[in-house]
Amino acid sequence: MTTLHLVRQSAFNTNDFAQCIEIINDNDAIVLLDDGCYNLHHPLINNVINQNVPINVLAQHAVARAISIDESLFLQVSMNDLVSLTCNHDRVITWQ
Amino acid sequence: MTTLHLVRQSAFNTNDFAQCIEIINDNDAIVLLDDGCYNLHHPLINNVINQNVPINVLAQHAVARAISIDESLFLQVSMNDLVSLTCNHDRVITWQ
Amino acid sequence: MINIANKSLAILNSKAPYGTTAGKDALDIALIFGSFEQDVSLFFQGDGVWQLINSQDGEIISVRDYLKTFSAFEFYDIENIYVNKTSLTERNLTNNFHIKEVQVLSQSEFSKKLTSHQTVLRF
Amino acid sequence: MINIANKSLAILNSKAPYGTTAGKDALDIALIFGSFEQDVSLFFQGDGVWQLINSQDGEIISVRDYLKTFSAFEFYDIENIYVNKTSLTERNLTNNFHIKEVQVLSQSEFSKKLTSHQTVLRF
Amino acid sequence: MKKIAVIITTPPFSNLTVTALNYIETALNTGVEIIGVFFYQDAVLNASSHIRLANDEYQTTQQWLKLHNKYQLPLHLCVTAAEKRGLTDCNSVQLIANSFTISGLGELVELNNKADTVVQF
Amino acid sequence: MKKIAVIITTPPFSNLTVTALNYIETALNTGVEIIGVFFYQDAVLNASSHIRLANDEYQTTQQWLKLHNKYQLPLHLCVTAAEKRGLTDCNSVQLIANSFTISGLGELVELNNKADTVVQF
Repeated sequence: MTTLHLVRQSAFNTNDFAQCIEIINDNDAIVLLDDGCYNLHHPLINNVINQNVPINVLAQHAVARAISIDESLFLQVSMNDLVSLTCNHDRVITWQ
Repeated sequence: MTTLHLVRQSAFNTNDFAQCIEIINDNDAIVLLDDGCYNLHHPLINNVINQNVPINVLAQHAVARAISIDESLFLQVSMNDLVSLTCNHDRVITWQ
Repeated sequence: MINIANKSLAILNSKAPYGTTAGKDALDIALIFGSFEQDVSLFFQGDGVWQLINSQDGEIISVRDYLKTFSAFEFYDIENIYVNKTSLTERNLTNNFHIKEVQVLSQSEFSKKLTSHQTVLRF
Repeated sequence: MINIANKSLAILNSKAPYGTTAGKDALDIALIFGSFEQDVSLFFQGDGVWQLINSQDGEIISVRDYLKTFSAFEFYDIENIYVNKTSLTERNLTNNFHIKEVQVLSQSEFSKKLTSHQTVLRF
Repeated sequence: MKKIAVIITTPPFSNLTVTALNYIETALNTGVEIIGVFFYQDAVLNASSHIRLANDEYQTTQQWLKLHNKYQLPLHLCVTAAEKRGLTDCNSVQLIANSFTISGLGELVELNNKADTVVQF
Repeated sequence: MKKIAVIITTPPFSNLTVTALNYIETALNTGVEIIGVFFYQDAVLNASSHIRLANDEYQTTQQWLKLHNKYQLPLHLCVTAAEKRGLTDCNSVQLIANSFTISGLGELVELNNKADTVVQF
């Protein structure tokens, strides 16, 4: 019973990402999209990395914002992948 | 040339109050109103207290939210007082 | 896939009561699901916990005080109301709520309970 | 009181460029004030600093990329563009901007410059 | 007495708008001159003549009308922001309340220059 | 194939809505069944037939119409949220685009029960 977390807000601006981290479980996965891409620059991303949760980043949304993705730590995904991810998890929680 | 800062957001939710604190000068004044009243419970309020900036709280807005005001640290103000404050300062910056 | 006749819904409240309409909009969903005899639970995290705090009075600031409707949860068979203990502690708040049935959960219990529901909506 | 014919305006940008329309709404005000030959300065703080970062491309996500209009500031006599150094540092950003005239200010300089304007609007 | 201009950016169903209304009414009652209110961003919905709120909710649009009638308070609507939100007057369809003046951002330039202080809500 | 229901809460001029539209179109293109889209809160403005955006901006409302026509995608509008924002059909005035169905929150109960997964945007 795993959860997919869609993070759409910058942690520099709102508390949504911090609240997501409170809820996230070991077998969950996370997607950074929209302004959630800015979290690649935020210290809180290290909490998620340390928890060994897969961190997906919607590539187009990061590229539009001139945010580079370290492929050793993060998975670049397309909108097709996002559709698959939402289908392959038991539930989706959107943090916006 | 003093500035009145109107703080309308909770620092638990958004970064607005933190940004206000970056800008505030010694001769300024601050008003907590709307969800800004929640900042009376936030650690950042101590930064403002330490700066010796007058902290006004719109009494009705705090009472509606069941937030008590320590009168040794904060000034309870009415809407009449808020009107006077906006007239008595050189400019108003709204943090919302 | 088999359609489940009554999928459990968790509503996660993250906003303070009066500054936005999020709390009221979430409540409207909860009451409709309740009146259709659906399995619905309410969760309060972050500034959402302010919605449960006692002695508030929205009428002072001309809000129709939807928090008063919380007392009707029993009538709608909404019995599962959970609050995140960490969010209370961060705000220096005690367990002084305006309704009775609130369960204060540790972060891990809160997370576990939330993700035991089939659908989660967050407001 | 005497009315001042040209009151200086500071626009304080606090939001990232694409997630909300705040940046575009602020820009529209700046350009109108510029076209009326008013004294207008732009300030970038918090996530607002992302509006200045080089190599963005809103068209990838179907946004009409209003950031490109920043290159017209000279034409509108908008010459004072200030960014908060602390906000850049917090985001691990360098001074790599898509327009030339940006002045990076320390927190105290930024505050002093902002409050030297008669009107401050924040978006 | 000081001359104040007000910019509103919040919609009619937001309690933040109620705060702004209370501020304006209090100012006018105490003799402060509010030279105009400029409605921008989501605030343009305050000018909609088709808003339907429950009877027991705060009737924001009636309150703007009241202040307009009692104090001749100028209410300026940003037309671009309004059109973005489906608020337009065209042909037989009238969506904008009579108490509001359809304006552009140029009006904001004028308000800024005429006012001693601009307050954003 | 999975059945997905989508809830939208953001207005037509928000880029967050563009993301939701791209998600839905991609899902439909790849054979995922979107059983319906429910428009709540500020998202009800997506149903306005009077929105005027600049030509070079993303034409959100046309995109909804396209998906509705091409895939018979059901678009459900929460009537209470719509009325709060001045979006009503009454007498001669038609403000709601034909592609949208006027619904209540009861529709959300049905979507939740019919879908395998509900995605909120």
